[in-house]
Amino acid sequence: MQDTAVTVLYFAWLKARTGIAQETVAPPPAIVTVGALIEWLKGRSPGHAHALADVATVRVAVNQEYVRLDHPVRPGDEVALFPPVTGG
Amino acid sequence: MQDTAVTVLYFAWLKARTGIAQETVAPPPAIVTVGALIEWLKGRSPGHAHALADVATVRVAVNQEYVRLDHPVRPGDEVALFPPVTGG
Amino acid sequence: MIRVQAEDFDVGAEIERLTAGNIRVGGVASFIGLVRAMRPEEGGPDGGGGLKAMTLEHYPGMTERELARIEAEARGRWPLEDVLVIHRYGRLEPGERIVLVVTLSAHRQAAFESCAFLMDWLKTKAPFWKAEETASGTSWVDARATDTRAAERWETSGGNRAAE
Amino acid sequence: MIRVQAEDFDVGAEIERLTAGNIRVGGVASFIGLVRAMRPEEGGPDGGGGLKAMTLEHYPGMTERELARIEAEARGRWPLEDVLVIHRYGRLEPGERIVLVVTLSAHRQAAFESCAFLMDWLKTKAPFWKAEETASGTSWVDARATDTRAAERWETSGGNRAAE
Repeated sequence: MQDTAVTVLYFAWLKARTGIAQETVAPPPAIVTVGALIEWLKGRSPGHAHALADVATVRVAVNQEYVRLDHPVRPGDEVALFPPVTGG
Repeated sequence: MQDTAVTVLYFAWLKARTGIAQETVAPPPAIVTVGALIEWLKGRSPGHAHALADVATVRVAVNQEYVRLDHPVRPGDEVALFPPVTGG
Repeated sequence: MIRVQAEDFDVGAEIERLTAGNIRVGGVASFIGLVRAMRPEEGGPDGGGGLKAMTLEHYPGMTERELARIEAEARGRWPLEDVLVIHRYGRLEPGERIVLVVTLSAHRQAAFESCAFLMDWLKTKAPFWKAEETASGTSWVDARATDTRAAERWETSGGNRAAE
Repeated sequence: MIRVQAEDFDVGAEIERLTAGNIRVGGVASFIGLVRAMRPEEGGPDGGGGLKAMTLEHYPGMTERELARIEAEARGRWPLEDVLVIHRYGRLEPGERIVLVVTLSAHRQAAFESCAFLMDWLKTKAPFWKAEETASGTSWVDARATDTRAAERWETSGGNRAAE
């Protein structure tokens, strides 16, 4: 299972709604894109389902680079899910 | 003569060419505009003629407000002649 | 140079350090972002509420990468002598400094434009999130469409008027 | 507030004084103009010459009036919490500060735009003249067409994007 592990980070209200800052998950082999991973994560808890309900409001970075939903996810990746940024 | 006196100030290269920072002049009564005053000032010395040769490069303020060549000149006015500004 | 830190910064000392000894610099543009109180129409003092504090969360690692990328972009677009971006995180009260951007160039337009560019991109690309703490609780700040539009103007124009 | 003076100024202290205690300020934009060395193509070190000093002459009385007018214009165009313009005169060497403009507003676009506007208008309306002192003598600096064009953009657009 370790060889399929993906680290998922949540920030801002995604962290608040999932109740999780970081988790290591092992999605099934069929999950090969960011979009599919998000759909799969929704099943982990009601908090996940709430946080990820509207994927249009979620931004994604893989290994600290912004990506789109069709971006591949590979074992060992760091996938970050967060709202549009509001710094500055 | 005092009642027709106009104070003329020169700045930057107009000061250098006339050799004068400030002078009080008494133009004849026919001199009623800034443009006419400048023409009249040219006759005061070769330095004045040199400084005022190209009126397009001269900016004028009367009583510390920018004006055009058709602006009236009245006794007691402070008339400043200078090049386009280069501060900042 | 970019810095992401919890601590405050000294604007005068930073600008002095950047300019000292560099006689190729003709203009220094800077921007300081501060936590400001809410106005009544935003739920401020007269409208109930009122901002007690702002908490800035960020994504350590990615924040530095994004800011470095934004700095590199600015240096590519304008002839800059130096660039400094400092962004704080953590809990900040009204009046406290959040961000500092300083750009130095031979010419003022390059300094001004690159400073505005850095702020616009930073606001839309750097992974920071603000939570507002008021008497009625804490809530995450929504991204503003005006910030997105401000950033977009640099995509279309190229924005390098300084090359004139 | 405007100041015309021979003495240097302390950027950090000025900004600190303007922001201290004003929690309505969300953004502070500032610009510092410095005497910079000439580049070789401008007759700098490698091209012979090289700037030894810049002497700024001004028109006492009118300078203050024009700067006050420019400040009032900026306050009319943007919602500003405060404005500071300091302009020096006299003999200044490379690396020395000439001018400081600081604008404070609730929003960053108003601060940025008004700061750029003040510099553009100041460069084309305030009665200051620069003379450059090099090894080959002293000569008056010509006005630049780019400065005139920079100032003209504020005539046509109104420039108040901050009202969006």
